[in-house]
Amino acid sequence: MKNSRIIRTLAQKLLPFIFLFGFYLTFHGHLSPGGGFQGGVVIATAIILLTLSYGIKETENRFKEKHLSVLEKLAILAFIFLGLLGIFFGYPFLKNFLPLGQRGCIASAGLMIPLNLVISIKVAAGMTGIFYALVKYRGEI
Amino acid sequence: MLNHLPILIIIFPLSIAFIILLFKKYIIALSTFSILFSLASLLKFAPSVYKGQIISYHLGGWPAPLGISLLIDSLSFFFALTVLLIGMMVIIYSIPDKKYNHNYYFLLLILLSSMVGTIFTADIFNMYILYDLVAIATYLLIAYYQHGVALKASFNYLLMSAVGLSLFLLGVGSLYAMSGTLHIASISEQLPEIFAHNPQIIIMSLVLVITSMGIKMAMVPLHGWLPDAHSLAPSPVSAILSGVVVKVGLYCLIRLIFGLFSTEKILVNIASHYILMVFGAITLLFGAMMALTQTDLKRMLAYSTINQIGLILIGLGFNIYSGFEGALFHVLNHALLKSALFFCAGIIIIKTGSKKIKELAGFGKKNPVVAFCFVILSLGIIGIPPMNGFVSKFLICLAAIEAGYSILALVIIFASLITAAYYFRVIQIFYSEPIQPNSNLPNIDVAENSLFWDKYFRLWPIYILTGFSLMLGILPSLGLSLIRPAVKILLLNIIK
Amino acid sequence: MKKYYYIVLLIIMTILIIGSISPEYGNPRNMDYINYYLEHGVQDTGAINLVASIYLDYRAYDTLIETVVLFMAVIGVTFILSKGK
Amino acid sequence: MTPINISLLLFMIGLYGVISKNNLIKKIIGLAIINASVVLFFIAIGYRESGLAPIMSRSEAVDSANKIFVNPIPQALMLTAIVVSISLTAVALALVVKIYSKYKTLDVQKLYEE
Repeated sequence: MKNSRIIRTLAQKLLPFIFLFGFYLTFHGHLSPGGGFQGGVVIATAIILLTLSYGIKETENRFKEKHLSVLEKLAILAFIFLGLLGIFFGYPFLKNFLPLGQRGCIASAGLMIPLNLVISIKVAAGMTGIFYALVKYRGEI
Repeated sequence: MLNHLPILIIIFPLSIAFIILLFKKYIIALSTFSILFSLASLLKFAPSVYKGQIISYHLGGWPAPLGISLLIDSLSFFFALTVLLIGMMVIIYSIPDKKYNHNYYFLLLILLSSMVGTIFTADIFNMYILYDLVAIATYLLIAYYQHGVALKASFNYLLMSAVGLSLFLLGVGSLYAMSGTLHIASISEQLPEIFAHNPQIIIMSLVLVITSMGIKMAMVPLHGWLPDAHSLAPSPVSAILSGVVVKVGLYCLIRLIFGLFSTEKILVNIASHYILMVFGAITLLFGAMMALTQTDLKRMLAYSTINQIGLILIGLGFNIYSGFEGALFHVLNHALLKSALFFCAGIIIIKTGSKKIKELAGFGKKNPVVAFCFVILSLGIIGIPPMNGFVSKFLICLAAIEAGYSILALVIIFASLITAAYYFRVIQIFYSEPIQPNSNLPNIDVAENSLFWDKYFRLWPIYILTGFSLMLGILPSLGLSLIRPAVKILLLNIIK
Repeated sequence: MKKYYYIVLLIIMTILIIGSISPEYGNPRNMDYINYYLEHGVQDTGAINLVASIYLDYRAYDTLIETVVLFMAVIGVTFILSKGK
Repeated sequence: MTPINISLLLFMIGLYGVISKNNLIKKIIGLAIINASVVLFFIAIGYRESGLAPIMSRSEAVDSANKIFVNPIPQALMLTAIVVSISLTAVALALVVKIYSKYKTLDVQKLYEE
């Protein structure tokens, strides 16, 4: 697939906004519809757009597969650690022990924001991992 | 820290599995340590569970009907103990094989921790999600060797069990539609008045649960995936598949039928027990018949699993004390015997280089110890007196006569004769002279040189499991004392 | 020939399942648990979006298991597709 | 035809696709239809006449007592079920890609006749 110049420049310009939208969905997960999963998938589509426009080798050296898979495992261990954190304070597993903050603003839902962040990192790294595996197996793009 | 043990039993092997993937070092040490930790913390509950206490752990600090809660009573304690015991044996068995790298141990640890999670949860949607994790781990373990045949078997199993799990989700949805909660205890409280208002939705969700768990347990019309999946997987994987993964489906069925559907609504009770008995009998006979015609050793063992699952279903279907006791005792016996048999099959296939029963001639002479263990274990499966298989089969036949279905007792004895037929056929070939030096077929499992300390790590699980089965056979009161509190849980709802 | 058997079988299953699972359309019969979530959801978890509060706080264990399921899919795909063409 | 009946009908159509189609990819599509129908089934259970999305008002002042809200629990459960169905489809497609590279055919008849 010859990467035409239009797609490349467009992708280059659009990329930061897609990332921004992904982070918006993640951090407003508890305020508006959205959350960790949707934010992660949007960030993954940004990386996939990069692959479509610039080809696998370009994105490979920016988002190395090894780093992504390590990030994924760290994200899940962080999720479990957040749960275990509750146990250190004497609450049951996965208890929302952080202060609940003021209703309506971002820092308002205690443990849910870090959980959302961890999930979106995991989903973004996971979806790109699957995309890399499928692309590399076919080896076309 | 002590009162957080129920969740740590599940979470600790899960996190060790991810740490193994990250660091890829000390794989075997870490995995054995995590399973031993879970086993030890599970045994810590033994005294209180034996006294009949029910330990519940509310996740996230929310009371029962709101959040998810874990429930350890004697029934889940018994099943979790079998899971972790056989899991420990499988890990020891797969140590010497270098082909099993960090991915294998990761999948095995995830499989074990999600099975224990499925057993402990008291929330039907959580049971669905954890059962899905068990299923995905089994697909990947079956397809571990990437041979074309294993991929086909894994894909076939994936399709059937994905449909089964969607049926289960429909059942969960209809139960939620009627009761508003997902907690097993609070649903079963509301069941009588729902049943009065709208009986067919309760019966349909019962049917959905039985079909979906039937697929997972390989009840006869839904068993198509089991022979391929269990025979083409690597030997330790097929050991844990046949020994334990099938039992988790059985556990979910028992937990839902006797925990949720079996309120004093007699109609729902009797209908479900007839279904269990009829399908159990068909599974028993079908499994025995098909096992006779098999030429591949592992496929024969897989069909023998279907055969024994049918026996357990019959035992459950009688709805009386000795029926449950025999069935649950047979769950333990079958787990011990069948996984040891698959361990022996693994060694046999490596040593003789072929899976076909005909080419196993003269194996008895080459290494008499494994062949001798194979003989003892098959005696156990058939149900010959000194072995534990006899005790549980005898209890189930006793229950059959007690419950008035003496025909089923004859059916069980007839099926045991067929089981004896196809096991003795294999044993007879072991000790017969090899007709022609068996050609060195390209064995699928593993090359000879990739085994180190073969003597210790491959043979010890077989000895331990055979020893356990013999011990349970000679003094069955050991096993029965473990099972009696569990049976009280089952009968609690029915007598009430 | 086989296809007719499947069609007949599925029609019977459809009639059975639609005939039985058709509760009076709308919410579960007893609403007290749902009303609890709607009324106390914000105070307990501090989140405005109640769906997020349920799957991140009341049933966070589900979400943990489910991220592991997604991770298993990633491991599965990379593991199956990585061993050579 | 209430959405619940439509979702059950969709379930049977997906089941037909899984059972009777010979091509492996079509079986996976049937599986995806089944998962979609189960999601529709759950959301239809949580539906309420003229119910609003279960998102409360940002500030305490606007009292949300008089508003009718749709049941949030099935939506939260379906987030999990959708991700589960994605991972099932991903693993199934990876298996099919590998089966095709080994057997060069996707037809079930050729693959499974021994």
